[in-house]
Amino acid sequence: MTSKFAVDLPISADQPSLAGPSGTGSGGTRVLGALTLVGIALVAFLAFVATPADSDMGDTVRLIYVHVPIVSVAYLGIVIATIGSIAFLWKRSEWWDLVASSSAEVSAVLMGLTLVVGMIWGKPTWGVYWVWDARLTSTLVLFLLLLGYQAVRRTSVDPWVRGKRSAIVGLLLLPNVLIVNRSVEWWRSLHQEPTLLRLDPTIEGLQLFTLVLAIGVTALMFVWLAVHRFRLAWLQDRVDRRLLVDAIEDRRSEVTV
Amino acid sequence: MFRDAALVAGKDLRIELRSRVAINQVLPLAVLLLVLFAFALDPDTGLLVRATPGLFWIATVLCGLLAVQRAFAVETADGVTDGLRLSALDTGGLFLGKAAAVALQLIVLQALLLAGVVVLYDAAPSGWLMLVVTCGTATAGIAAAGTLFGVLAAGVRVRETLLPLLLLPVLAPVLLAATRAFEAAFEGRSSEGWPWVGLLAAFALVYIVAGLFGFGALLEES
Amino acid sequence: MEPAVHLRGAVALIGRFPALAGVDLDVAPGEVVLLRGPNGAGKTSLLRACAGLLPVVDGEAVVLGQDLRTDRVAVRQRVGLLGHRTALYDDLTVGDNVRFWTRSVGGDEKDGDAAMARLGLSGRLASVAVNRLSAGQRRRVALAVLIARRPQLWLLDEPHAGLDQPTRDEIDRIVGEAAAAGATVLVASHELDRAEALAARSVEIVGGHIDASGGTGPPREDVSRVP
Amino acid sequence: MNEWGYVIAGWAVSAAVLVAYALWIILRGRALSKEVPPEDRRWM
Repeated sequence: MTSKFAVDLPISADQPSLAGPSGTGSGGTRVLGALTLVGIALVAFLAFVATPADSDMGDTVRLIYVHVPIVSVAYLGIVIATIGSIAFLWKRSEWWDLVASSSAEVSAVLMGLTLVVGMIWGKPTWGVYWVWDARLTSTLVLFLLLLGYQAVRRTSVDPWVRGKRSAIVGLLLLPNVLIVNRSVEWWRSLHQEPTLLRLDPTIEGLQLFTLVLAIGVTALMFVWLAVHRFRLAWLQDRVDRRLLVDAIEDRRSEVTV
Repeated sequence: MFRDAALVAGKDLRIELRSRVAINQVLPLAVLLLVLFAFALDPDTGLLVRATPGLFWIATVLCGLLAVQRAFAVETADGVTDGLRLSALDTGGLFLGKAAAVALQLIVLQALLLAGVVVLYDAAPSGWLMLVVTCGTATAGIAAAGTLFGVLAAGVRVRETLLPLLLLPVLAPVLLAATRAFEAAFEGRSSEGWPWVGLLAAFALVYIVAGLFGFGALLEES
Repeated sequence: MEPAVHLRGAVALIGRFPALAGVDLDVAPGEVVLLRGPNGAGKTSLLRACAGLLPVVDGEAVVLGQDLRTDRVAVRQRVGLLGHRTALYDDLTVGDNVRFWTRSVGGDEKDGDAAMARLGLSGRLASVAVNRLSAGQRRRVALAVLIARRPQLWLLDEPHAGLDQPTRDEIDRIVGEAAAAGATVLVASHELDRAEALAARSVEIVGGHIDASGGTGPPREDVSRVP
Repeated sequence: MNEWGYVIAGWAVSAAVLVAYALWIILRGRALSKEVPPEDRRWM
């Protein structure tokens, strides 16, 4: 511990008004969080009570209101991760590195969730948990790509090295998504499988409204999660930087034996 | 850039010729894979012949992974990476040279694998133009992506596990596309294969461009 | 005159470890400076930082007129680093290694051949794979590569370690000639009596910085040349 | 399990995963905030 910071810490405890927030929350994110919670409650009400069962899918249509928004927003996160990676290579700022990594991590969670919910939905619909459906397959491959990105981020403690490595993997995420989706779609369409699934059933009216609303609410939730994840990573880097200042002091105080 | 690429590719191929790792270990492994596939899929039911294109490309991708690992094991031993960084070699040329050396080894391997499936699986390839073009574009993509992620993983302690985790999902579409193109060629429906070849070419292009620009930054940190 | 090496409060990290924790050092062109200090003090890191390999993240760092903070790549072709590791391809022959590395800096293969001849590597040894050489022979090959690069700044990390007497003498002669021709030399060494004969000035490194009290010799200005 | 069972399961898994993830972020953020001086955490 160096004296430089030891002085500041008690002040932050005594005078919370001067001390800034005690966590990753802020006024903005609290409003956002509240909106998201209200939105989720509204979607849940619409999904379970207000909307009827689908004529094709029966009650399982109610899972669509979770599944489709989550996977859509996961793709949005990949787009943001790629943009953040390109911006990092261009601007070379920690800010963009953390934008990319936070979005990618939230996306990875959502992709994983998509797989689980997709399988839960598949069982009553197809009778099995997994079929080699184009969308399910490409989601799996994308999930693995995102895990690879996360693994790259853990390969270095140096923010600059970490940023460069992951930015190059990150900027290839979007091209990979396009190539994977294209190839898997062609693959399945070649085999002329019977239409097991119409993920775009002709939903309309209140069902359509519920779906659109759910996508919007999930996007809000994504922003909330990504902003908090960003701030967490930011704090982690500050902590690392302080440890580094101490380490340099320690090293300089080594003397000739 | 191309002069440097030729220098590096020549050096890598010379190392492979002298060390004989590719010839003594990777090629036998490819043959071994063909034998193991035959054990796993009963040869009498015709399953093996139908699965031949897929097995061919699985063997190619796995051996490609080994070739990339080998290509960067050579560069990380004994501080050689520092030597490369202290050189005046163009990093784009370095990337092209290493990728070209990997690609050439893979082409030789594929020729052997093709002979292998004809002899061992009684496969009857046809549509040679399609086969050759598919091998060319798929190999370019595998070598380019492998070289890019290879240099990334080279600087990392956990490289043996990181490289497959990064590379194999990325190569999944290549495996898929090359297999479909081969199936089309084998069954004499070459015209159905061309969209897949286009996909392979797009993939190769993306990774060659990414490698030309990204290789230097990654070499810096490895 | 503008110094060949100018470091002011230079900090360099290996991971999160501050290998250099604020180094102040000025070396004039043509000067030969000995770096002393215990193991782990930062001698090797200092040489790697001057070679543009280890990024300097804080302070001033100018080597051969190039600012390492803004562009540490430009200086690399102009320095020669002889490290603990020899940076040779195990499976290639001595001749192939020297020729490849000479060409890798845009040099002429003839320079490589001449360097090999000087270090007694041009006969039968030239066609032997490097992995069959002894440690001392490997370092001679590395030295040949170094000479063929014609560096303006020589960074030698324990150059005498593991070598026989004639080769050590040869190294001293080579370094002397390079310095006489105007090249700057930094030597990190444990073998003080030997290295002190080579260098006009020595500095003591400890804990990732230069110990101001520990050096010897004039803090230069007048360029010292050692025959 | 009837269709409603799967529907409930899907919603429950989603809620559980997202709540757990959000909680992890918040708690970890609070812990780290204690180690960082306030001028480094003035959020927009």
